[in-house]
Amino acid sequence: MSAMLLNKDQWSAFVGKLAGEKKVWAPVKRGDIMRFEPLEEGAVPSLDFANTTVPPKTVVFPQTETLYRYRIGQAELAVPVLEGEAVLLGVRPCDARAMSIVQKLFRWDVDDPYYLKRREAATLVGLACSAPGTNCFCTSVGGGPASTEGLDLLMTDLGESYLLEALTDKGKALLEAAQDLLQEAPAGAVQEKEKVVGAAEKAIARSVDTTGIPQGLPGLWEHPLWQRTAAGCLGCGTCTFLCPTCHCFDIQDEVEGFEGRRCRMWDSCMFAEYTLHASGHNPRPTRRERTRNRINHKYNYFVQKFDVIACVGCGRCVNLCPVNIDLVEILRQVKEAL
Amino acid sequence: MSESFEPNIVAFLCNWCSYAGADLAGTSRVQYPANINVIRVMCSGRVNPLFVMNALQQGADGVLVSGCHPGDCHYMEGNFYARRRLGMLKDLMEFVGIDPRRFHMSWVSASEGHKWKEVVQKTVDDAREAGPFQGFRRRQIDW
Amino acid sequence: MDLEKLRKTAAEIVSRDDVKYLIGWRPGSFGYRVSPCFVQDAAGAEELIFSPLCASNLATYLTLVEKLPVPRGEEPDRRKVALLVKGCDSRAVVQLLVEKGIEREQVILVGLPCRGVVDLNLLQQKYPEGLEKGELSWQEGGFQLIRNGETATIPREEILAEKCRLCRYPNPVLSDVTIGDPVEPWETEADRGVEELEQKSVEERWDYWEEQFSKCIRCYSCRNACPLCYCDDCILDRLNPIWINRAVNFSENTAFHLARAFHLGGRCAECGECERACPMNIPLGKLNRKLAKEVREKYGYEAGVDPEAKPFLASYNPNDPEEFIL
Amino acid sequence: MDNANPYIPYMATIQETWYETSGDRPIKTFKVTLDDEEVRKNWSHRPGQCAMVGILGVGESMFCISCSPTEGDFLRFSVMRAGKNTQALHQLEAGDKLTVRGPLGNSFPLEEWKGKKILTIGGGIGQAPLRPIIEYVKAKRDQYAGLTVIYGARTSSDLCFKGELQEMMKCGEVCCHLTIDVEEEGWEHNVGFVPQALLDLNPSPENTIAITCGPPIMIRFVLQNLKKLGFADEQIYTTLENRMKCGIGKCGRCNAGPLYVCKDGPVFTYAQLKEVPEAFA
Repeated sequence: MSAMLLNKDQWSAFVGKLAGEKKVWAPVKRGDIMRFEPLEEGAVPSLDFANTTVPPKTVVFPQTETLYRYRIGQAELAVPVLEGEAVLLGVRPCDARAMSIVQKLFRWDVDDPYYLKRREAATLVGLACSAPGTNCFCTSVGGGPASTEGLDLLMTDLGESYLLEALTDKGKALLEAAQDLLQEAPAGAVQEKEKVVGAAEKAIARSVDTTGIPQGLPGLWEHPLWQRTAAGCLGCGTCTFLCPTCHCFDIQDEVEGFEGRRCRMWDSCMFAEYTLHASGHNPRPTRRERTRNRINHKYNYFVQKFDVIACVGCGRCVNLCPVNIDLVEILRQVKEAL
Repeated sequence: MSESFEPNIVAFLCNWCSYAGADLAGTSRVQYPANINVIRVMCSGRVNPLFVMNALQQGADGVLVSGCHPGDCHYMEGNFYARRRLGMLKDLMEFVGIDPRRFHMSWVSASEGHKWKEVVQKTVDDAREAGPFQGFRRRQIDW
Repeated sequence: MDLEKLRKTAAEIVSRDDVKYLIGWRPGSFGYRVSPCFVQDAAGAEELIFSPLCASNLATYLTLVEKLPVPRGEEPDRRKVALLVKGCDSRAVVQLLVEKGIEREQVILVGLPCRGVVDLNLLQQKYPEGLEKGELSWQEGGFQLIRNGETATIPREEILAEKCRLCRYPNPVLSDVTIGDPVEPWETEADRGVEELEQKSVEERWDYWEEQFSKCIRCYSCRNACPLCYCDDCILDRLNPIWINRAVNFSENTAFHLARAFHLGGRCAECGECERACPMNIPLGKLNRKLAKEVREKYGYEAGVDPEAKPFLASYNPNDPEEFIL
Repeated sequence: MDNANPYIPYMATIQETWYETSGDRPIKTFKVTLDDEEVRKNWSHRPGQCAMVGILGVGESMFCISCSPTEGDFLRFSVMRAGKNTQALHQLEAGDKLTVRGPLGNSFPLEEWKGKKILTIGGGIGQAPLRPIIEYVKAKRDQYAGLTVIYGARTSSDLCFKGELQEMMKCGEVCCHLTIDVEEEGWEHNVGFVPQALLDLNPSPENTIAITCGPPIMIRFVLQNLKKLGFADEQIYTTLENRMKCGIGKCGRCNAGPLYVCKDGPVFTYAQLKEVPEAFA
């Protein structure tokens, strides 16, 4: 029950089966962009995409999350009840890997109950990449088109059918639930998958050699490359908001009449206000420091703390930057400067 | 919309004309709808478009801004600026689909108690026709 | 496009002692991308390009530079900044001058008459972007794409950016040096995007914008990319009072977009940067163009054309229209 | 801290408030007790630790707990009025409610320091995190070899805990040196900057721990002077502050290089910080 085949004409039945039991999130196209949304009844998601514009982190780490509600002048705090189990359909391996990386931080020392509860309630059905995007470089940072880290079930498109491999008990349970739609995978299927994945791996055109970067970054603290890179930076939050491993948030109180809530929302280290002290002092006063912090956080600090690079090579920041600030290019310059 | 719907109107009145006009309406016992919540500002030029948006976000079904007649501004020209600014806001709000009946602007002088009544009546009637403004409410959404 | 002349002029400008740097475009790191480039010396000028891919408005960088306190005993750097400007970019600079956001002596404008830039999304749809760099140039009736040694001709209307279809100022309205001959302004089409919406009912418009604004992730790249969003103390960053909550939901997003559009009312240079920078492809230009249109038609005012003009919202005409007033 | 959900604060009541300093950025001290008896009994903090103090409907900010656990089962916070939250805090009086989340962060290793001489060097509001050390050492006087306090501010009216410090000087139990930046009428103590006062005092590094806190520029010069006096990196401690939101190492903003101030700190030795270029930015 670990490797099964799903014929493509059974796809909608398979989705219907999952949706019958749990809330299913799947990539949905809205105009030119793609993001994960709860599947409407009867809808069948298309799996024909390179990757979503907004990473699936939104499901386990919503952009705005109420921590608790209260009434002004009263002491009771009401903690919202988190939704039940969810299935994420069509998660790319890089995004799933990002979740397991971010989880290390949310587990560090003190558990973050909101993130972890949502994460535990989510079953990740991955979709191996057969046609990687232009700026994918997952193989350079420890991932791959069929990386299984963080996933419960991996699907691979074999043309006529999908190969479904259960990776965890949660994944096995999904397969069991949909048993009557599946067939035991023939021996050749796994080899066929290897072929698809191998071709995808070859198709990844961008790469960066990360050896020595985490150790070398502190030595480049005052290097002119930061000024050079930051000069063109607009200081917007696109790269960080849409990064699957970025996890910084802000906590604010919002009040309407006598009702209030304390909630957290995504924040970006590219904003000046992010580190601004109430006194007016800012430890990172310009875009140079902020750009340097972004790269250092992913490629140095996180490595020091959790022994893994906090970048999965999904290429979103490269694709979506309005002024072509290219992470791979920055890393190449870092490497050169070492 | 049900007949019983009573709109919630926020009115920004300038201190020198419209507020005095509303006052006059009161002292002359002119009856006007009680749906109006008056916020006194020193000049209609003080009204930031964000005030209007915030009122709508926090539960107003309609907003009224009222000041002195052109040329009569206590500060000489405040209402001229307000006219440009809020005229543009009205265009913008209409363009994104906020019913134009939800936002009105008027000139009411200190002696126009009766005009004040008409303005309020029109604002309230319009907002009532437009119905409760749920779409934009802060609390209705993901609170 | 005479690149030789552009580079030579740029090299001359940056060699001057009173010039800090020149901001221009250079080829990006892959595909059709173009990066802003800050030329410090004559050698750096060799990188400069000007092509239909140079859509970004470099005037943004004039006000984006953080003003750190000058250390005691040091003089502030008063050197000029040189800037390559297309027609729309120059309008942004003019508007900055109108608002006294910058001083005329601070900038040197190198004007580039422009025959219209392309919409990257449209280009990508037609010729998918790969890692290999593509070069685009103007030719009679359209564009020429050179990629992997292959040449393709693309008709102008297929990939021309929307802002350029509507452009009325293809030649810089203000410049110190102009490179190349002035371009004959083309017949502008009707602004279909705005007109279609205007013809819809109020409810339909609300539904349309609800879908658009719901996509917003509030990364504020529209604000940051805009050359005219340069307030030191933006209402979005202020914590006291908080006009627009940080929470991302339809209500706050709508309030944000209304405020953003309104703050550009009578100021927008119609360079389309907000829309181009938006990662969620929200048609922000429609909001700006609608307001620009109202301001033009009702008040006879156009932003960013006359450096001596008064700012629209900081001036008035006693005879301004007031049909909407009760 | 509530272990199941570290974001949930405890409710607390203000017992007493008083102003430490006046001026355009006054400092007000709040004496606070936790409402829940169970929580109050189980609460234990160590000198140097912080807490998130908030007002429902306004927001939370991180403050160091400026009292030593030896003083009783209450908490003290000294707050300078600077931003939105502190402005709202300054309007509160005895009887008003607060939310408190903590204790957060690490603390001064006072157990390790037993038998040593303690030297605190503070500037302005930077005295607040040093006060618990002073109180703790005072309470366990026999376990420590000595206590010296150097404290400075811009003017005499900017000095916090002035009454307490003068009291200490009077009864001679603590060697206390106060300094202000510029000469003032009626001021009978030192005049000059804190780093200079440190040099003038010329304390011996032998068996001594130096702890410093204050504005970044002061810390930088104090560190220089401590090195001049022969202090080893491990003998120098400081406590940092940055903008914080979660207080538990999740929200990301308080990092100085690889160190999260809220979780790895706020107490660091100079040995830890000297490799971190951002630490005193």
